[in-house]
Amino acid sequence: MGTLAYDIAHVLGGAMLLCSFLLLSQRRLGALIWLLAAQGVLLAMAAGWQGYTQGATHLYVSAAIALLAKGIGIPWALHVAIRRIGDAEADAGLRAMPALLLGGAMVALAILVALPVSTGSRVLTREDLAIALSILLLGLLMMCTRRHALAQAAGLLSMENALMLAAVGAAGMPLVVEISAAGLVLVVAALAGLFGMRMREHVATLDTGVLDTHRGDPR
Amino acid sequence: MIAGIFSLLAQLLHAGLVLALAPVLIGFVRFIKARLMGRRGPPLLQPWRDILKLLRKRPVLAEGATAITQATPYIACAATFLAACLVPGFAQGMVLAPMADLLLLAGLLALARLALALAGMDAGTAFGGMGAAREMSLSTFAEPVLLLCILVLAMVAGTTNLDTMVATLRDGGVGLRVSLALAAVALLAVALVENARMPADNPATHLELTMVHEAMILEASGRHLALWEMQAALKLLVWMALLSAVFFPWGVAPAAAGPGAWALGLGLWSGKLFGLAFALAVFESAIAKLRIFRVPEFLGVALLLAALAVALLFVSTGLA
Amino acid sequence: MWAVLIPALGAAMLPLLPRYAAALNIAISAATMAAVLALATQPFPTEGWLRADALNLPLVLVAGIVGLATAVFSAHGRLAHSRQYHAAFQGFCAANMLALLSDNLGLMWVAIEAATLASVVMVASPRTTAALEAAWKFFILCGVGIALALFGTIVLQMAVPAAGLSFAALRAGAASADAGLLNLAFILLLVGYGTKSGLVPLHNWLPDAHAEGPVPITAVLSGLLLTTAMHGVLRAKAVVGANPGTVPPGTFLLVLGVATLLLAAFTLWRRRDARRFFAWSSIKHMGLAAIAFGLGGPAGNLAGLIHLLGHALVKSAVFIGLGAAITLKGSQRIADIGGLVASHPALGWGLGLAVLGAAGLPPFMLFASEFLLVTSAGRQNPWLLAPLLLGLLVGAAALVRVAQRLCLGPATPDAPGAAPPGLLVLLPLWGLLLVALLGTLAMPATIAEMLRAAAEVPL
Amino acid sequence: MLTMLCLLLAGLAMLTLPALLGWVGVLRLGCVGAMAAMAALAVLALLWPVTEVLALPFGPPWAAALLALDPLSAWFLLLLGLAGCFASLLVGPAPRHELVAYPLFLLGMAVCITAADGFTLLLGFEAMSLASWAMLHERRAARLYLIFAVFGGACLMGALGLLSAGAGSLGFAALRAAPPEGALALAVLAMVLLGAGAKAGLAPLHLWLPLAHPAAPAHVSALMSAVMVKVALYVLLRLVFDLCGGAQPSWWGVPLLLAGAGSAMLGALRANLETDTKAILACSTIENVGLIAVGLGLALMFRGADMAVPAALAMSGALLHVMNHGLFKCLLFLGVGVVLEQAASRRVDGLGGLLGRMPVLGWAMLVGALSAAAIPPLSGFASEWLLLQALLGVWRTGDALFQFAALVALALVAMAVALGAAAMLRFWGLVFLGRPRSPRVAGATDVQGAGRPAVLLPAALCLLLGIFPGLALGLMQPVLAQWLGPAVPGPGGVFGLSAGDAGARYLVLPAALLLGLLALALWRAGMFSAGGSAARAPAWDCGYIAPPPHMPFGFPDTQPSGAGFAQPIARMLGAPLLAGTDVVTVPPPGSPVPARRRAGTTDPTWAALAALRQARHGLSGFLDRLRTLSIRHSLGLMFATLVLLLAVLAVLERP
Repeated sequence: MGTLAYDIAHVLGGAMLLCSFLLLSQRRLGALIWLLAAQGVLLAMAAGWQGYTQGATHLYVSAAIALLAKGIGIPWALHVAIRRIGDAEADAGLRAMPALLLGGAMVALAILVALPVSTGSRVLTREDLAIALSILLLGLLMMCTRRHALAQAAGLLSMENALMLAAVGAAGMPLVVEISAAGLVLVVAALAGLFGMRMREHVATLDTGVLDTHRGDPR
Repeated sequence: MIAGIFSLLAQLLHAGLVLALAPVLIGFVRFIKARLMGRRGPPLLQPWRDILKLLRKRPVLAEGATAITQATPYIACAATFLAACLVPGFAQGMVLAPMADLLLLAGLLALARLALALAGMDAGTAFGGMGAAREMSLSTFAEPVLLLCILVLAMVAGTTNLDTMVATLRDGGVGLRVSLALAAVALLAVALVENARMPADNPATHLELTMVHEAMILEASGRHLALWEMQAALKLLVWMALLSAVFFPWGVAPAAAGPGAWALGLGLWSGKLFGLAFALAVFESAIAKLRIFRVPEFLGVALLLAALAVALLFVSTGLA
Repeated sequence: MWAVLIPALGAAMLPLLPRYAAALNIAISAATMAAVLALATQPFPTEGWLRADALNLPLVLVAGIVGLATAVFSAHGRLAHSRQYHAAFQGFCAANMLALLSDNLGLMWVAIEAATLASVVMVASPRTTAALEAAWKFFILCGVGIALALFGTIVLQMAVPAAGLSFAALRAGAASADAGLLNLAFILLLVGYGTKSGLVPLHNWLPDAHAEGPVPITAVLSGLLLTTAMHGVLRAKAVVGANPGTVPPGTFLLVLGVATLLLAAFTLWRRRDARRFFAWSSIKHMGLAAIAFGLGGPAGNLAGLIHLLGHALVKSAVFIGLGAAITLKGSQRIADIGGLVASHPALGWGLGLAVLGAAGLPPFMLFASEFLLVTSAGRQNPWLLAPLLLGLLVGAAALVRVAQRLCLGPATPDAPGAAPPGLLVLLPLWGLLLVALLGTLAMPATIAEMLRAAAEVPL
Repeated sequence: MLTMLCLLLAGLAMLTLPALLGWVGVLRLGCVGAMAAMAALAVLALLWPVTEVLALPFGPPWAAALLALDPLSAWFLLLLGLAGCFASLLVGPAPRHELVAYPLFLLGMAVCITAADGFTLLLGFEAMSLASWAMLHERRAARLYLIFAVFGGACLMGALGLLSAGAGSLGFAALRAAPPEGALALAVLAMVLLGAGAKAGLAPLHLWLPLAHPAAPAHVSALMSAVMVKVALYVLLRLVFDLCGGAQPSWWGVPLLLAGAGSAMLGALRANLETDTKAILACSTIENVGLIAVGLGLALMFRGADMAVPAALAMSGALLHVMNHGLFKCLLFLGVGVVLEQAASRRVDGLGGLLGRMPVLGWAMLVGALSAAAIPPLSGFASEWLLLQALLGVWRTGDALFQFAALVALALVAMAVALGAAAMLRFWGLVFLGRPRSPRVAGATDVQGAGRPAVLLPAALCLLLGIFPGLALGLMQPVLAQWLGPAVPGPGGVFGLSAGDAGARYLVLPAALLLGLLALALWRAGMFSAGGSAARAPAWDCGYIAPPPHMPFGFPDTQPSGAGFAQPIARMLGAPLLAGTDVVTVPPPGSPVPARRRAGTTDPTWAALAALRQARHGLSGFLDRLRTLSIRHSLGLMFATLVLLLAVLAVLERP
């Protein structure tokens, strides 16, 4: 049972990691949102599996939340937003190759930090930690490299997924974390949309780089 | 007891001699200078005659002159006279000996100098102010040399008390004549500047732009002028007595030794004084006056010599 | 815990009563203050996930005071009638109180998150592009930071599964926990909460967020939010430091603190915008606090705590006075504000004293804390003195310069129809200064006792 | 006695209320009373030394504030009491904040002097700076002043921290118990020299002083010059002489000695070149601080060399000069204030001939100026005699380093003393002698009311201390005993001073008596000699024509001006040392245009300050680029930080 649980959890986590690699290299917004949805669903499955293995019922709840919010709700909202704004143009971030290379480096670092870290604690936790950390770093990397507001929001979202993954992996984690994370995610999406609208009014694009010209106290 | 009386008598005699001798010394210098220039020259007592004549005249004060003009001659004269009383002459160990501190001596001369400068500034005339400014600036350069010479003497004699110093030097047992000689030269330079002699100032001239001392007493007249003349004479005497007492201390009689010894000391002392006066006269007629702004260089050389003397003493004390 | 509930209810209630919003706001803050005082009298009560201890009680007290002062100031000027502003303000206060008082690190995280969102809304409210840019940057950077902090919290939970994120339990269990996990947790929490407390190089959101949006917000942002975030870092340090096997967390804080201090001290000299100038001085003070906590030891921690309290009081006094001056002159450029002493002596001297207090001059609390900091630095780590004194001197010189620009000299013209500073300004301004003065010389024995006890925590 | 002290301090604090309400009379009366009481208290504490330490009921959050009144504190408290008493007499109507700041200024100094732990010391120190800053009138001067004060405070904080490395607490008793050693002690010395030196105006940290002192009202600049810089020296004494313990090496004195000699020289030279009376006095303050520092350095040297007697000589010279300078500088500044209020000018070129109009003030200030010029038998000469005797004794240490340092210092100090005399003569002479340079001066009337005691009492004290220096030295004995052990003999005596070794004595009392008698005798003689009383006539002035009637006081240009009087020294010393410029434009023959002379000097230390400012500007500009990063780049910065920290962690955790 232990090995099986380990393998399945590992496979799910790995799939999520793959998703965020794709997110990193994906340039079109629509595909980006699909990938987010996929990652959300994977997260839900991972949460459910953890609930099953740990026998913790409240993890099922969080799995449900993840499925509804991240797998369905938010992608849909983003779709709507994009349709309203109507520019799904390719987003000039890093090119695919260097982005993937950097991502690889991040994963290496995460493993480097995580593996020696948790010797002594349960193997499952350790794997989850490594994967979650690398997903987190990839999401952050994505936020740094993308200029499009929605792309940045997507990066933030995948970071949240990483958090949830780690949270469900951590035994005995009180429910408070999932709720807060979900709340955070909702607010994130809402605000991102809000900013999107707002920016349509002021600056005629979602390119956040334009904002930098609007800072007070110039040199 | 008897020693106390002797020292008191010696002090009184010394004071009287100083008072009487100072103008004569001035007269002597003028006489020699005249002779060297081929003139017959005034009699030795001419300065005394001038002073007495001036004393009988009433002073005329400039409008706006304050009590400063009236008070300073007395203060300056008193300070210089006190200084003259402190310097051992024909005898050492007189009543005021414990008071004869070299720094106090310098202080008294500074008091006289300041009084003179104040008198010069009182009327608010251009030349008085100029003279005062120049006098003070020159003293600025003379002071370090003087202090370094005092350091030399203090290191040789172990004290700054002039009287003890003279006794120590006279009784010998002091090596290192080299640094003493250097200090002597430096002190001579200071003496020339302090007394407004060549090459710093020309005591004979009244050509405004070249004078320092005379400029300050331009407005003085009557008995005030007499006192200023007397003060100048006393100052010259003080310096000569100082030089002779420190660098030629031979034959300075202990005050307690009694009149016999005094007579000998008296002879030697007057010999030293007039010898120095003669040397001064020769020197002054031999050289020309410096530009006022060249005087610092003159004193700078003196400072160098004094510093050299001190350094030599350091080395020797370090070796010893 | 009424201290949290009252402002929360107020936040919910204010939108319903737009007419008396300002007065109600003040009343709510006063009630909160009363609740806080009542809290301070009982010996460390614990209720569920909330717990008052020696570390957070002084901070809560100061938060109450600053909140009250700012609420009074908010009734001055244009803002007085915008209800969503007052609602957001009370919401912010509630979240802040919750963050300070919560014993459960997860709850604390939620509260800080809420406080951030409330302040983002308030910063964005003017809807100019500059405000928008500031708010967006604020939101993105702090959002990421918050995410990292949550990850750190989760890692803590992994390290001490039994604790259920209760601070006390975590401290108890940390000694036997796995050092590697604790290290990782501390790094994440440091970067996360450090972003919110404006440590270099995580500081870039701070000056613009402080400089846009309504003026009173700046007072609470700089006075309360930064303090609360630093309090979060402290909690993390306390937990991680309890395990001897970890990499000493102080070193990381020390490095970041020195970088913060120097960068801020030098950047101060290039500011022309008054609010950004003082935002940078807040960054500088956070750096000083970080250095103090990084030094650790009873003296260092005490210095850091006093510095946090003093900074909250003095800096909110500065921003209140500055806000009044800005509304008076109609501009927030330093060049446009001048000669306050000549035109409005009470305001001018109050602001001048506050600025000099921020420069670390007596008789205000920052002088005491900087004295203790420098002396303990000299005692524990003499080499630290060089950057410390350099930063202090350069920063203080800049503050002195600006204090003279603002207060002395000929008065610049007032904006037409500007509200002259009345009691609504002078009362909070001088009141805060008075508290800061008392805190230096005559701090109540109980509070001083608490501070010392909190500083004794082996970090 | 300490409770008395606390009451006085509380009283001073209370005095801010009448100040706030603008009751000038109450404020003046209260300050004078409190300061007089403080002086009396200090005398008592010197006669019956107090050893216990009083813990105040309040203080910083970590400990109670401690007060003590040991002889050293009492000596400086005496100076504060006297000078404060005289200065407070001239408190007049002023802006509200200046009235409030004044008692706080006094309070700060008193607290700093009587503090017994590091925090209280520095609290008083900084409060003193801040309160005096509030009373400055010129913004640039005020800024420079406060920045230098902050610098000094920061350095002193560091010094206290290093000092307390051994001892846990900052109480002086604990610090005394664990003196620092080796490099640590050296760092403490450097820090204290920087900190206290910046406040005391020791070169090269003196730039603020000639700007700040003239910028304050007269009674404040009197206190700043007479007491505040001394408080900085007190801090130096307390930290280096007292708390660093007696085991420090002998060469510690050398930097102090050289810095002191240098600033004495520089200050005296600048005092000869300034034309603003207050600036002249401020520069002479730099000179005197330098002289005191020379004395302190010598004291350190001698103690290090285990030569107690010369150490006592130097120390008592320094402390006596502290008192003397405090008194005569207070007198001079107050007098200048009265002159300013009467004649409406501070520039020497706008005054002149005031002795005839304000005789009382004039003679009182002459006493002050002469004792500042170190003229026997006034007070300045006594202390400088002690200092010079100590300098002349350095060769006995037998160490070449000290000997040559002392040689240099002696030359510099001698020049400084002569320059100081010249400066004082120029100051007093140009202001009080000659003819008025403006009608307003001609209409000036003498000092009245509270001003009279304010200038007459310090003048009387200058005379008293000049003729009976033994009094002051007797009071000072406990200080020496506290520092060098009770056995050491002080140089004071009934008739004057004695420099310990063979018979070098300054018998001031007999000298003064003889001087007076001789002058009196000469005067009588002059009276008896025929000729009678003096007549008046226009000044001859080498034949200048009498001025026209519409110029009752003649052409101002025919009088020496400030710059003109300074010209010889400016050309002899200013040109080489202060980068002096001196351009004389002579019109062609026959043209009626007068010849013009433009002269100026710049203190070389300004260049250093400018270089520092330049470096700061460049660095801040460079660092400011970071601010313009876009959101993404800021995120990148954050990301990089996280990655870096994680990498560091990974490296650190390698087993």
